[in-house]
Amino acid sequence: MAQVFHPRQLLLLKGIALGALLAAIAAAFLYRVATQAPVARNVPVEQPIPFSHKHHVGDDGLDCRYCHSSVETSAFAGIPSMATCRTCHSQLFTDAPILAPLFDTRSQRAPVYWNRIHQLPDFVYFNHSIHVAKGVGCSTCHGRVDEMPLTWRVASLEMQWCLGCHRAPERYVRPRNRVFDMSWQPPANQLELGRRLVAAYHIRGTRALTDCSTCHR
Amino acid sequence: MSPRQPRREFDFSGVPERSRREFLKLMGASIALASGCSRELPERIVPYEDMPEQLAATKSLYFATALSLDGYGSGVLVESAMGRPIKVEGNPNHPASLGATDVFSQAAVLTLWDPDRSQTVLRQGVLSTWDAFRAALTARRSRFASQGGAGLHILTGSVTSPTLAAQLHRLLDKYPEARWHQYQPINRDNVYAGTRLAFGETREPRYDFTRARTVLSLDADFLRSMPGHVRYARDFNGARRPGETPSANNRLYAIESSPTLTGAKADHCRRLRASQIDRVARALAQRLGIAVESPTSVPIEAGWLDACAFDLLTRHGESLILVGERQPAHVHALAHLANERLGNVGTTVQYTNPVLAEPIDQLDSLRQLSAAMAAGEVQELLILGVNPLYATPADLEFARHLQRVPFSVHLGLYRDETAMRSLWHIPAAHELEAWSDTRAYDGSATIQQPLIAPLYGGRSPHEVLAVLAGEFEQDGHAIVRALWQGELGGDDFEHTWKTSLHNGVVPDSAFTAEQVTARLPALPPLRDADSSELEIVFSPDPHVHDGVYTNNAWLRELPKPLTELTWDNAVLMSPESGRRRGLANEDVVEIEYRGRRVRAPVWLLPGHPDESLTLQFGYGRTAGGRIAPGAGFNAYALQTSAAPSFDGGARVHPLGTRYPLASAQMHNRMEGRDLARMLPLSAVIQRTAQGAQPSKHERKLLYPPFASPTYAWGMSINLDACVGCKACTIACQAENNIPVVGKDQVQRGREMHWIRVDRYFEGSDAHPRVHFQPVPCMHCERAPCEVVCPVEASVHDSEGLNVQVYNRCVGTRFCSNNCPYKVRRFNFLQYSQDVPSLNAQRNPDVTVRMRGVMEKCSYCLQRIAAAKIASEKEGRRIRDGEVVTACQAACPTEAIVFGDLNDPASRVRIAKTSPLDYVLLEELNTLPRTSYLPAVENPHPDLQET
Amino acid sequence: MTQPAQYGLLAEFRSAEHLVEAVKRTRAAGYRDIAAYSPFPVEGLADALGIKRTCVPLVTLLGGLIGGAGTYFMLWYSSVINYPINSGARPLHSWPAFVPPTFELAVLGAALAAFFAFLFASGLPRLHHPIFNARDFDLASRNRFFLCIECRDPHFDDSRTHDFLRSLDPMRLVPVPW
Amino acid sequence: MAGQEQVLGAPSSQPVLRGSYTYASITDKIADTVLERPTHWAWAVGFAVSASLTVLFIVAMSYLFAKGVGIWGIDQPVSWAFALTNFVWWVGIGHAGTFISAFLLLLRQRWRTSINRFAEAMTIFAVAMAGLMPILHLGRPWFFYWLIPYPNKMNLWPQWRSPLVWDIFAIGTYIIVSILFWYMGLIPDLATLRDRAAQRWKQVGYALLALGWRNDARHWARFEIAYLLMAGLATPLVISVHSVVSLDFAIGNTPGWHSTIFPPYFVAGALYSGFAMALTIAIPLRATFGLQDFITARHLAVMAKVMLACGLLVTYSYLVESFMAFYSADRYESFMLLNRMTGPYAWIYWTVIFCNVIVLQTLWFERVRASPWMLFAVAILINIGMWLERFMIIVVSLHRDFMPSAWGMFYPTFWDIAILAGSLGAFALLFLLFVRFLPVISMSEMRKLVKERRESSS
Repeated sequence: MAQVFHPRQLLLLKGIALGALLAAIAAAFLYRVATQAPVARNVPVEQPIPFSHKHHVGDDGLDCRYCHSSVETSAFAGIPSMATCRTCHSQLFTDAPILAPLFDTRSQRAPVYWNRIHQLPDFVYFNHSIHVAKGVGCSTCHGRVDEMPLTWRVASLEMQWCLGCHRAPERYVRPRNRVFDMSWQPPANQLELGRRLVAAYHIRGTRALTDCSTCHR
Repeated sequence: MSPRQPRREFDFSGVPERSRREFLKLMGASIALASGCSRELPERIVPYEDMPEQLAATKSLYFATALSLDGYGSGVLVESAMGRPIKVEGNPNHPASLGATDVFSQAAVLTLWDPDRSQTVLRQGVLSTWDAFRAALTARRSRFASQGGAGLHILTGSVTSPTLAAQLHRLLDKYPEARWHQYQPINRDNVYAGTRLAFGETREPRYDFTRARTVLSLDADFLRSMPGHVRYARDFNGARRPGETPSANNRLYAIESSPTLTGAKADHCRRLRASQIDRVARALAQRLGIAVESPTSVPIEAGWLDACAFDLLTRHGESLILVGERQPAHVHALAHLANERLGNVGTTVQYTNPVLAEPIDQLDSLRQLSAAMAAGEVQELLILGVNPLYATPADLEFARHLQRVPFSVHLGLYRDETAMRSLWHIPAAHELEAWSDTRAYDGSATIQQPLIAPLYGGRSPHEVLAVLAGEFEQDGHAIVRALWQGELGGDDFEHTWKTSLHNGVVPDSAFTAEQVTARLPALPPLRDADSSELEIVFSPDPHVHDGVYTNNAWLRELPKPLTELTWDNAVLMSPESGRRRGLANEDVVEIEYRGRRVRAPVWLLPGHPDESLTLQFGYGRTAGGRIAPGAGFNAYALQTSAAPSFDGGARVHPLGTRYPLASAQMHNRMEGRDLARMLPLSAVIQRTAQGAQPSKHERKLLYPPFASPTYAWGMSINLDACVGCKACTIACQAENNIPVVGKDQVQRGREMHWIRVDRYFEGSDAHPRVHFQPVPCMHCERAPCEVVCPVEASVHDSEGLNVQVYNRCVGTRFCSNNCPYKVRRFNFLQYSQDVPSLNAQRNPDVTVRMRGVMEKCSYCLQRIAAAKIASEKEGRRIRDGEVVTACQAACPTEAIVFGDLNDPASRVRIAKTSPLDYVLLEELNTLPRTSYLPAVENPHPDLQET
Repeated sequence: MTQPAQYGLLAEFRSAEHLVEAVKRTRAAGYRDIAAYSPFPVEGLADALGIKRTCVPLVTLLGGLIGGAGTYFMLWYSSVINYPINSGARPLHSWPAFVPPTFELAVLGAALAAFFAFLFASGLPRLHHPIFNARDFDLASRNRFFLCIECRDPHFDDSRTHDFLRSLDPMRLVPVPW
Repeated sequence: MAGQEQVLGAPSSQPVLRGSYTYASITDKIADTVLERPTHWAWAVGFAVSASLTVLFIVAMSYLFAKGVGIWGIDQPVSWAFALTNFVWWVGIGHAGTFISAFLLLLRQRWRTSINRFAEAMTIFAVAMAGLMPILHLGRPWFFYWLIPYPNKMNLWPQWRSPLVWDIFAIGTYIIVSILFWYMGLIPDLATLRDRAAQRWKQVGYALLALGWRNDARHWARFEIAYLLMAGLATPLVISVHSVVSLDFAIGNTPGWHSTIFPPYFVAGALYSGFAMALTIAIPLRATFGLQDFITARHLAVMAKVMLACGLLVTYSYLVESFMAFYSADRYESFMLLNRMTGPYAWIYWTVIFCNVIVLQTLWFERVRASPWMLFAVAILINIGMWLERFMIIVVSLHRDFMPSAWGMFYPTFWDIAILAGSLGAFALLFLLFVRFLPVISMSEMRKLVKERRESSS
């Protein structure tokens, strides 16, 4: 009898097998990309008004709460009203074209649509006020906003990321009076400090903090 | 957070139409996300133009106002989330509520957001504008002036609103020839007539059940349907706490012509045809020493009457006889006289000025109107907030006569039957959208404040009347405020006004008791005692009432008390009467009465008097929204002005066809299982004396328990207090974004209610014992549902809650199979619709579930979480009573108690220490956190119920 | 590539017994690089060829052990260490519940091991082999029995081996070209 | 021998291989059914029918994914019905194949040789159908992989205490092992087909699948050991699989589910229905392809006997179940049983008893065992009976459990039926393709059988 396959055909076959393998890997990768958060991480997000936290916080030294006024009282930190912006910008850079939308909102009642950067799924119930009250600093999750000309997202906001802190809060908490301090860096003895703070702030144990009902309702 | 953010960012009040639409779109999109828990889409954040002060907190705010039914107001606190009214709670300051609500108040928010509401002015069914209408009306005002308003007729429902009454009176002064007619399908005619018979003047009887030890109800459903019933239910059960003070327990005798919750809760209940109750009343009056000649034959055994009379007499000053609105005036009068003889006047019953501003005989008023229309005397007819083309006795032929009215105006929430046939239709503002005022059963006035600008530019009757009176510039706020300025006057009016708004009650506005002296009325001759003719009894539908709520999906799907029917009405008759005619449930019959015929499906209801039919109003609509028309049958089509409440001489002809009905409970017997317990009072006293038995929970467990170190949430449900009104069910639906599934799904047994109220019949079909049992999730400590869940979607948290994680659920439904209580609900299809206005009603703190996931009672987890966060920010524990579940809040009788079992002083802990406390299916050893207290019957020793 | 022109000599027999006999004699004659082909497993043929015991059973055992132990560890680690969750108040380490998955994956591990060990031990897959060049070799999967002496055998000498195989009186004797 | 072929009376006395075959003739006969024989009309008809049913299956599944499981009749309290019934039924059918090929191999049963190949094929296709059902019945089927452990962003694992997770492992293992076992046995035959294929494309196809098998004595040595090991693994596996399936119910607390006898009860039931299906397939198969010489009356008779044994075990389980229900004095248990016998679904209970107990008794008679078509009828009835038994266990237990207020009924919809019929169609389609493209009988083993018979005869 004769050989069914010529060696060259064998080579082809091997090539095909390899291709199939690569295709599978590529598919898996694509799936992962497809299921990523809507806003990419560490990429500055364009906004209708190129608002710079670096300028307002870093240079002018505004306190977070001046604009995000409800961060200590409610689940949502609060997006400043246009009026808040105009407290300064009725005087400053009033004729700067980039600020035009700011005044259109009043004259033409055309609201500004900010592009959302930190976005959680609908079934996740995050509450700013309690985190602030328990000594979780802004920069812990939002990064050095005071160094961002255009704001971007530093945290993955995935469940495993949340769990990282909920399983070991002592590694992240800071004294309440430093919560809004952008420049705060965990000290060398963070763990030991953290444990003291966890006790002092009555932060619940890992079991309670990792209950499904803590974040999902 | 995402579905909530855009709402939080959006200033609702005073935004132009366009942007509110955008807002709704936005929210539509975000809810769509909520239901599709897969990949998130990018979102936008829309900031406020100017931050409203209160809303800056982005927390829910509560506003006190009132919602009215048949004119009678009940105080409520409405939760407003970012300017959207989303939930109604009772107002603790309000005498008619004391913090509780009935099903109608709970459903009000759905009516508010109902996308089917009328949204534009219509002229002959064609789109028009408010200005056009105003112009048209103004054009006719010259004629009013010249002719003193002759030909101008105004038809309203029962009016308790001082402002509206004042406006109408001003108008009548201005145009003396104009006429104001009042007709509410469910009205107080017989009650007022009764007081006129007894006292010579119109009075409003007001009852005090806290002091009543013996109560006799003659066809009066004071637990469920008469004005003030929420308060009455509370008081009645307040005086009935065997666990606490057994000796002070009360005893309820009920005689009813159509099964009601009052009869179901009665210690002794007799079911008679409506016409027979007169006879019983006389026999009883005679036993009470009132000089009426005793009827020859009485349809109740003498022993029963003797026992009842004995209890009434021995409880001198602590007894109470009350008569239902259905019964004729002289029966009321007899009861008033009896109460006086029994020394109850001033203690258990008081008589005040009528709550209705104009306590006329409404049926007569309607007769006059239709006569005037027939005679062509009516030039202009303003119909304010009622639907006479549907909801009036058939023999008055309102629809036909309306054609002779050249200028007819209808103000209503829906494009209903009347709207389609009137010249003009004006969309009405919902009670939560407009300024107005109303009085409660005891006369207390509440100023109704709007929570939101009218969604569809609706108008309140005040505004329409203002136009009619030529007071153009007046808006609702100005009109109402002006009146109260006059009423309250005083230099500190501003303060009184503010407190009235804040508290939801105008200070000292309740009516004071009037002195009365009753006299024996002239009694009409009795009807033939044993006439075997078939009677029909008209009554409002338990949930859609006289038709005002027919388009309210929550109320339509809420299983009706006793029948457990949803979505339709049916002719109720006793199983015996059905058997005689070879009728079974769902058989269609033709009812013939006074030459009119109506076709309707039959439902055989145990405890219904024989040879009597109950016809409930509110169905058989032909217009008024998307879900209102086409269901059930129209009982008004048989109602006549001669006998609007009940009458004999009906006939039923089986048609041999069937009409499927959707009952939420397929099986009505307990099959000897120890589920809803009921004990005689004697047993209760004995058990309480013995004190706590060795706890049932001390038993061998295979595995060590998981501790609940911080809080241990638990619930106790008092079956004795539960009257089966289902306010809990609908409150839960409003709070937890529970979808409506529709009739076909209910027929398949797929209703979604998280807390259902089981209803069991025990004993004979003629005289059944009725048991009610609210069944939410038991939150078992050994939860069978959790072990079988393959993906940890059903798990326990550290506070002992059995939590359902919707976003983790893949929908194997094993948990439901393994739940012995069958309290789990599954989204077999995509039930939660994505309708912008309905999305606006959704509770932002509760995930909207998508198809394919399991859901169930969460003990209002969102409320627990809110309280926890609040308390932790203040560095304290949650106080007892700080977390109130939706069902608990709504319950009129405080049957549901919820709290922390780790707190030895908590009410729930105390309730559970009662020796009567028990759990469902204890033998399964699931250790439920929800437990029950048994119902208690307090029978007269001489009477052995069958 | 420089290959010798020939892979070996192939003798064809009618019966299994004949083949076994032939193999024995060939071995006796000192040939070692030989292969026998039969349409079904022939008893005694393996011994005649002196095929050593195979590693397949051992690998299977290991596969089973790894499958089982690995699974049990995963179950224990995930539910006790990584994310302890109270499910129906069962102990975090609910060993009775861990038995079924452990057993199943032990079997799976063993089965996979057995299959791939078999392929590996028999040098499969190998789609191209010189023996297929031999005339009528397809009958090896039908009704004929073959014995092949490969050229690389030190004792192999074209003519002598040829004569030797003849002496076994095969039905046919053919060269196996490369 | 020629005379013996006429005798039908005593199938047990017949050989497992009739006629006088040589290595060559037996190889050719079997191989030709795949390579040469023209399409049989019966095959064509069957193919048309099963293909159209498969289309229905695909339509039903697409609609299901689009709308949700609500298109079925399931409700509260009966939230499991057809899908799970099909699942248990199909898994059960699978068991016979593995039992024949693995368990009987260990027992060195020569009669297994000619039926193990198609029985294994039946197993694989049946388990494939079964494997679909749990995924189809999910509320959110696109998340079925959450039942499988894998590293994920949520740091979550399956909930190992749930029998459904055990199922995933059991069924997954079962289908993989079955395929390996089947494929391994096929390799030598694939080589035969490679060597005998006339058309190039067939030759290429078989060559690829044969992996270059050379019938080398070394191959055979490894092969025999590995094959035996596989058999040794598959045997306990097959027992475990239906035991785990039974735990899906036994772990639950529903009266009628919560029972310790379930594992053996289910395994017996599985073999019972499995052998029934094997007969349902074997009898038309041998007729259509003229394989009476290989699948002889002896085979049928032996299978019938096994079926009888399993059936008696199942009957015994019924008895024990009923006895325990009353002996336990458990209100819910005894009610459950009474409800089965007298409730709204009583007709199902009595049909089950008729098919699985009454009809079974006919197998005591040699005449029935000897007549293929009577066997066929019995087998069909038992298939139906076993499906209904699973339906009874699942639905009739669920529809009335603890809380009378929550009692309900189950009414199937068109889509319930469509999924069942569709899965039958898909199964048949796969099987028909199998008989067309792969040898339904192991040629290498038959050659061995020829040799053994030679030795025994000489």
